[in-house]
Amino acid sequence: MPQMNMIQALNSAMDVMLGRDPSVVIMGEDVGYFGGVFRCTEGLQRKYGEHRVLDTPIAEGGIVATAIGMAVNGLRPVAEIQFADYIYPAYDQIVSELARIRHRSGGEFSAPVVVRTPCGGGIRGGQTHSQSPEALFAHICGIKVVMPSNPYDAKGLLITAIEDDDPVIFFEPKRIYNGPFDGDPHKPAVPWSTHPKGEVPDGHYTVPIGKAEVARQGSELTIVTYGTMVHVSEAAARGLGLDAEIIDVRTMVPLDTDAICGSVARTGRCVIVHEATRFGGFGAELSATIQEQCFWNLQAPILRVAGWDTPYPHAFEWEYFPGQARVARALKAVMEAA
Amino acid sequence: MPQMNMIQALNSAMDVMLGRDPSVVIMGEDVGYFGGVFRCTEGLQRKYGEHRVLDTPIAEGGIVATAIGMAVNGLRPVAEIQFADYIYPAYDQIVSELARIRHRSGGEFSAPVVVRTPCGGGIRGGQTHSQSPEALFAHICGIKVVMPSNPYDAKGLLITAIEDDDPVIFFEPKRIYNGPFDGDPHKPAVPWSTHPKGEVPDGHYTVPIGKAEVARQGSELTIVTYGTMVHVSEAAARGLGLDAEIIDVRTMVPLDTDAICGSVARTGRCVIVHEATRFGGFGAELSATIQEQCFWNLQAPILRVAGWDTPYPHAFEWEYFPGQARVARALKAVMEAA
Amino acid sequence: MVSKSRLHVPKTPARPGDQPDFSYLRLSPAGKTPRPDSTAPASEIRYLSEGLVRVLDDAHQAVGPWHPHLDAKDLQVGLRHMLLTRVFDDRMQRIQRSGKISFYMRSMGEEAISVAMGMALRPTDMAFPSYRNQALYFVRGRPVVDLMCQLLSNTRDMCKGRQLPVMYQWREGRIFSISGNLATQFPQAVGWAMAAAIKGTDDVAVSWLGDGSSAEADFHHALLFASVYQAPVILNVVNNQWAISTFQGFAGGEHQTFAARGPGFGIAGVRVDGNDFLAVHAVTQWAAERARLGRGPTLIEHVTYRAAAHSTSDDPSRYRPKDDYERFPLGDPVERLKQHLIRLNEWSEERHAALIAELEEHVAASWKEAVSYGTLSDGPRLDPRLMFEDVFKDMPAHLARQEAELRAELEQK
Amino acid sequence: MVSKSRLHVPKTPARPGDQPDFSYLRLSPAGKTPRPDSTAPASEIRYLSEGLVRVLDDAHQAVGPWHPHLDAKDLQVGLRHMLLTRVFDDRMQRIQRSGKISFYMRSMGEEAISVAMGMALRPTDMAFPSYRNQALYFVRGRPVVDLMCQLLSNTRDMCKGRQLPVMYQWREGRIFSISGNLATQFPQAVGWAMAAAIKGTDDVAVSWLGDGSSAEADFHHALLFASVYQAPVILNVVNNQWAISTFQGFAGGEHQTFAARGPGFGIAGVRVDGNDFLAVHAVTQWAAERARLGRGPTLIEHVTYRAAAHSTSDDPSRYRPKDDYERFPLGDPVERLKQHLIRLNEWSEERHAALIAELEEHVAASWKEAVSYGTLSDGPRLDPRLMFEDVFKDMPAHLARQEAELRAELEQK
Ligand SMILES: Cc1ncc(C[n+]2csc(CCOP(=O)(O)OP(=O)(O)O)c2C)c(N)n1
Ligand SMILES: Cc1ncc(C[n+]2csc(CCOP(=O)(O)OP(=O)(O)O)c2C)c(N)n1
Ligand SMILES: [Mg+2]
Ligand SMILES: [Mg+2]
Repeated sequence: MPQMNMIQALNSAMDVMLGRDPSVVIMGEDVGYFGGVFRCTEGLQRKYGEHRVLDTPIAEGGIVATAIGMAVNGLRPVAEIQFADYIYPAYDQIVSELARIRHRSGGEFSAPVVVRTPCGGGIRGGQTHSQSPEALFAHICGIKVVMPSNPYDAKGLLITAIEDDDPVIFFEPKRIYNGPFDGDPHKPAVPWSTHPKGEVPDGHYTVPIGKAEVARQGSELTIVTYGTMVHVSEAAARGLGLDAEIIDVRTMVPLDTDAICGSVARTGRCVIVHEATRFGGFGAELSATIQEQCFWNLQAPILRVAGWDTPYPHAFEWEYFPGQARVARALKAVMEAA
Repeated sequence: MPQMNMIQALNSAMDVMLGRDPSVVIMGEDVGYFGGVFRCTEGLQRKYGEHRVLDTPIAEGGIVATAIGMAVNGLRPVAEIQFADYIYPAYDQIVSELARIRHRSGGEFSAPVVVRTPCGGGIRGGQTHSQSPEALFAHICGIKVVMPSNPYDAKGLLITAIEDDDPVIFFEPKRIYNGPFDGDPHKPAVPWSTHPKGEVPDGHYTVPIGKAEVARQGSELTIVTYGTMVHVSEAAARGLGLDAEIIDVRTMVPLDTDAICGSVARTGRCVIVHEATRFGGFGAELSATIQEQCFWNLQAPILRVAGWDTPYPHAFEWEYFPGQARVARALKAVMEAA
Repeated sequence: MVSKSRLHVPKTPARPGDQPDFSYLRLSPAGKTPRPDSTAPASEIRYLSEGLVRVLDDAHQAVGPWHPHLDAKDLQVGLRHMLLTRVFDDRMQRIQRSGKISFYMRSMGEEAISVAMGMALRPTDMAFPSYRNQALYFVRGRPVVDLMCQLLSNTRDMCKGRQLPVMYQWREGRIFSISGNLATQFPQAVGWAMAAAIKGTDDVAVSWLGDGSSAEADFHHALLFASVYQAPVILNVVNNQWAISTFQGFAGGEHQTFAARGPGFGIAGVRVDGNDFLAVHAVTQWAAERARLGRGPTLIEHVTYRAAAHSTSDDPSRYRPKDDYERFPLGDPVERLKQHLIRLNEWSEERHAALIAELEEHVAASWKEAVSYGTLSDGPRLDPRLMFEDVFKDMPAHLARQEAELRAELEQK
Repeated sequence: MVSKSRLHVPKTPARPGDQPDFSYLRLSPAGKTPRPDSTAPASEIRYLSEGLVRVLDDAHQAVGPWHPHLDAKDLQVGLRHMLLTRVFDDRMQRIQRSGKISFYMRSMGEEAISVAMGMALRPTDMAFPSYRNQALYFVRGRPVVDLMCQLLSNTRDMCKGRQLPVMYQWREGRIFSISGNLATQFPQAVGWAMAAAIKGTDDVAVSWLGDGSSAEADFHHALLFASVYQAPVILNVVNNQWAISTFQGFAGGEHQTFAARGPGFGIAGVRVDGNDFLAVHAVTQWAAERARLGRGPTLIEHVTYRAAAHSTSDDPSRYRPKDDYERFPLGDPVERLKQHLIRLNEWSEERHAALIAELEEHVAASWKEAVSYGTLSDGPRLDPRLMFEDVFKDMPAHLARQEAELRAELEQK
């Protein structure tokens, strides 16, 4: 089986889909000749031509708007927003248009657009290259929201997203583009080739949207998390020697409530971990849902571990980042509660 | 004491502040000569001139951006976005700029802008004149988020917002502009003059940002709510003969966690009610926070009553709206749980 | 501080009580603006964006190089569509007043734009309309009753009860769904046109927005992407002088025409008398040919006047002179085409009156049929649970749960 | 499907391995473009937006009506600021490579723009810069060491450790904070200018963005609001031909100049040789006078070239010819001003070399001082809890709780 990092896996997904489906087009800032600032689209324009892999003006709102128009005309655009921090100029077109077209038109029109965008911090990007805005999309009805935590899922989910007839916002945690990251910036970088999920088939396969995955089975408590934090959470639980069950949410919308609540109902304890700011973050929805469904099983309050409610600060990146220590504190608190 | 509806109260707040502080300016679509499509700025341009009450182009992003520039130059702009559904074109300027300027500039610059915008449904407005997007702002650190439920608070909070040195997003539930609304559209309209909170002083006074209010004292359970839903919740509890404590959140950010959790800790039961779509809504944050702090006091799961996770449909407005029946079901469920 | 303000505030020419004043409108006589070849480079035809293309002169004759030489039959069809639109609008307005529909928006005074453009385009060209292009539906053959069912949100509502009145769509007729959010359709049309080019068809996309809406970012994105990729699209600014209460000067019309935004991006810009059916038709043909020949986009500004209130929620007597429209120098598009046809001996007052009577009857009969499918308050009704469909193609579990909750709620009643 | 595509895709003139090709640049000789009165109506001076204002000719002489007739002293000061900027940039670039700072962006090739404009403006005029206007800080007198402390996020960092390197701000010096989000500052500058007008001062706001950034909605909002309210603002597009890997044709520069967007809104547009210190100075004076006289905004396009990589994260040899800059027909701004001064007998190679040596020493000494206040990895460090301050003016309870949590976390270590 080939080894791929997440960038290669995403590239492979687009390559496969460009090859299979002539209606697929790739568009975005610097994605064409250059292959993207993170190299996710490298080589695709050379292979498929500049009419299927389009460099665009720097206008996120225009990118999404024209992608919608293309989709209405039968194409399947995959639009890259260079950083998730720069998705807001496209917010109106996503919220008021992309998410609504099927519903408001009585089902007559639809716009199967995929919006790919790198998110998350830990790369010394400061406040405008580190954000995790998934909650701002999960609250919007009519779009699916996805965030993979490894190369295998990244490719399978991106193919599913491109084939999906609904619009999908596809977040890519850039801190783990090149390898899993356990939250310790001082350790040498680990490549994906050392990780089982770095084995990625060359051809077409899918990973379903709407299904969470048990990243690690366990019985003592449930950690519900996604993206980079799957790896940090695993390390934190390992560090404490806890038999934690780790649920990788993978899809925020539609949420796999059954898998999540099933696990918490069994373990009776739950910690939610994400990198986004805490207040009103996606962890709130997870917590509220789990509490509603698992109230009688809970043996301790559900705790959330998240980024602080401040912008992501350049100099204090590792004090900001919800690393192993912060996760471990919550795990201990939940285990000790009685 | 004068009687005012919410429109008059808001108008009075702006009138008072235009009169007191020469740096206050009002701006927005149709707010000048015409006095606003909801008449909130009626008469202000005539009184203060077209250099302090500005009609603007239809460009919400431009309105907020220029308001920021004005604020940086010492003015205190109060910008109206005609409907909250149309705030998204300004989302980037609000999230990336307005909310961040003080922090990113080490405190050197700040932009005390107030963005007023009517929200909520129940006026046959269909999917683009009915939205309640408060959660999309509450998750953003660096802006305060306010939603009054009556004329007295509306005026006092708006004056506080204009005097505040931080930016404030000020949501006005338009369904209760003219009178409190208990959720029953078939009953004759009730004017604010019949309500104690319709008594509004003429001059300057403030209501603090960051403080919730106990709209009704009670002991059997706590309803945490805001805006129009305060009145619907009161009616629902009354209908069931429940001795409910009703907390009017008033300020989403900063949230008055003490008041909310203090009440739930006492009653042991909690229902959260808002009109916005449920998934990832502000109710999720309320639920998560209450669960964390009141876990050991809770005698039943916290339930959320909210708009369905669909666009607000024109023909099914009252099936969509979380009215008394839906609230009552949740109240009963929480009271019966054991 | 105030007294010293040096801020320029655009002047609104006339407010209630004032004499109407249209001296700000840069007009020119019919027939005077040259007609360049449709392949002319944008840089050589800038005069089109600051001039005014007109065909019908004050004596109701068609003159000059833009004269499209249409058959009288076609003109009669155009007149019919315009009149149907007006009759329909009037009736719906009155019905809204009676409370049977919640909201309505007329296009009175602007009918020539949608009708002439609709007729000059091909049926395969894709329209991304604003809320004042209802006439397109008539041109493309949608029965009146279908629009009424949308207005009523009844059991035959094409939007399945989800949208505010006037937010029609028609996939088969190639007319896109309307958003309540202004201007969003403009860059979408450009994307549609880009896709047409990528697919190698010669279909054209067409979109419309108002003078006020041209202030939105989407307007900029549309022009920019259209310019960069030379998309086969016709972008229209319907400058009806008002955006609710706000004069077009506040949208940037004081110092420059809206059509001139085009040349600013290297795009052909054309300013046309929007109340002149022939001129609009001719300009549309020109722009469509240009697009199909691969010469890129055109921005058209239609100079017209919003004769009616903004919507049924609006009362224009609060912000402009009551007799403003009567003094509008470009007249009324229906009247002008009618007089032109009469002048051609292809029409008469009698035929006109008979046509109106026929259309009124048709609209009345259609209304009768429409209400038989239900209204907002009476008669058969769509299942409210429809609101959970089409949020996604397949209903996810959380919506199925909410649907079940609603079912329980409704059964309890 | 693909083979039939009719979509126009802008051509990039030269890619790695190609001969540099600047034939697309519309140039004109120095001294040829007339200089209208600064109060001339925008409609009468459109030629400025498609021509090219140049003062320094190929023989390094100042010629023509835009010659600003500056004192040699001022020119020397300008040269000094430009050289300091270049020396500073080079040094910071090398330091980034060594890992001491996380990121850097040079302005090489574009120094004349910030320096000449900074000098032509008043200190009370407010700047809303992009990330390539660092020279403004030197013109307005901010010590080099202060910028270095920002780059290091150290204990004297004006941003308190919160921002990526180069995102300086200076309230006292009237230079606004930089956003990572492109173009947002443009309409903010217009708002600032509107407030200046409302307050009745004659201060001017000035903002800059890149050719690529002009595609953003904020560019449109800036032009529109500036036009509507005739705001006293100078809006600058620094057209350095590239936006990271993307040629300016993709920002709409293929069919029309960027300056021409101005006349599209009825705003004065001026295209200037951005590598010509004298021309930039003259155009700025003209635009500032225009603004102060209440004649409204000016959009200036500076034709220049991004000689360096986009940032330290970029490698331009992947997307453009290695020797592109050497062939750029407008030359290098430092070299051109130097030669002009030499020609005036006000400068020499020796003085030039000595100045560079002096500046290098100054920069080196400043660096030494800067690192003594800490670096990202060593030495004194700001208290991380600073991140909780300035989110709001007063810290709300939830942030105080989080601050306490972090304190506990740090103490545990
Ligand atoms: C994004 C957005 N902002 C504001 C509104 C409210 N609104 C609806 S119509 C209108 C005026 C539009 O004027 P114009 O574009 O000139 O079109 P006209 O009504 O004259 O045809 C406004 C402000 C809206 N629907 N969408
Ligand atoms: C809203 C937004 N989108 C994308 C980016 C990523 N980005 C940073 S710089 C840049 C290129 C800007 O090019 P240009 O405006 O020409 O400025 P230059 O770098 O040439 O000075 C891009 C795409 C961003 N910072 N902000
Ligand atoms: Mg209009
Ligand atoms: Mg550039």
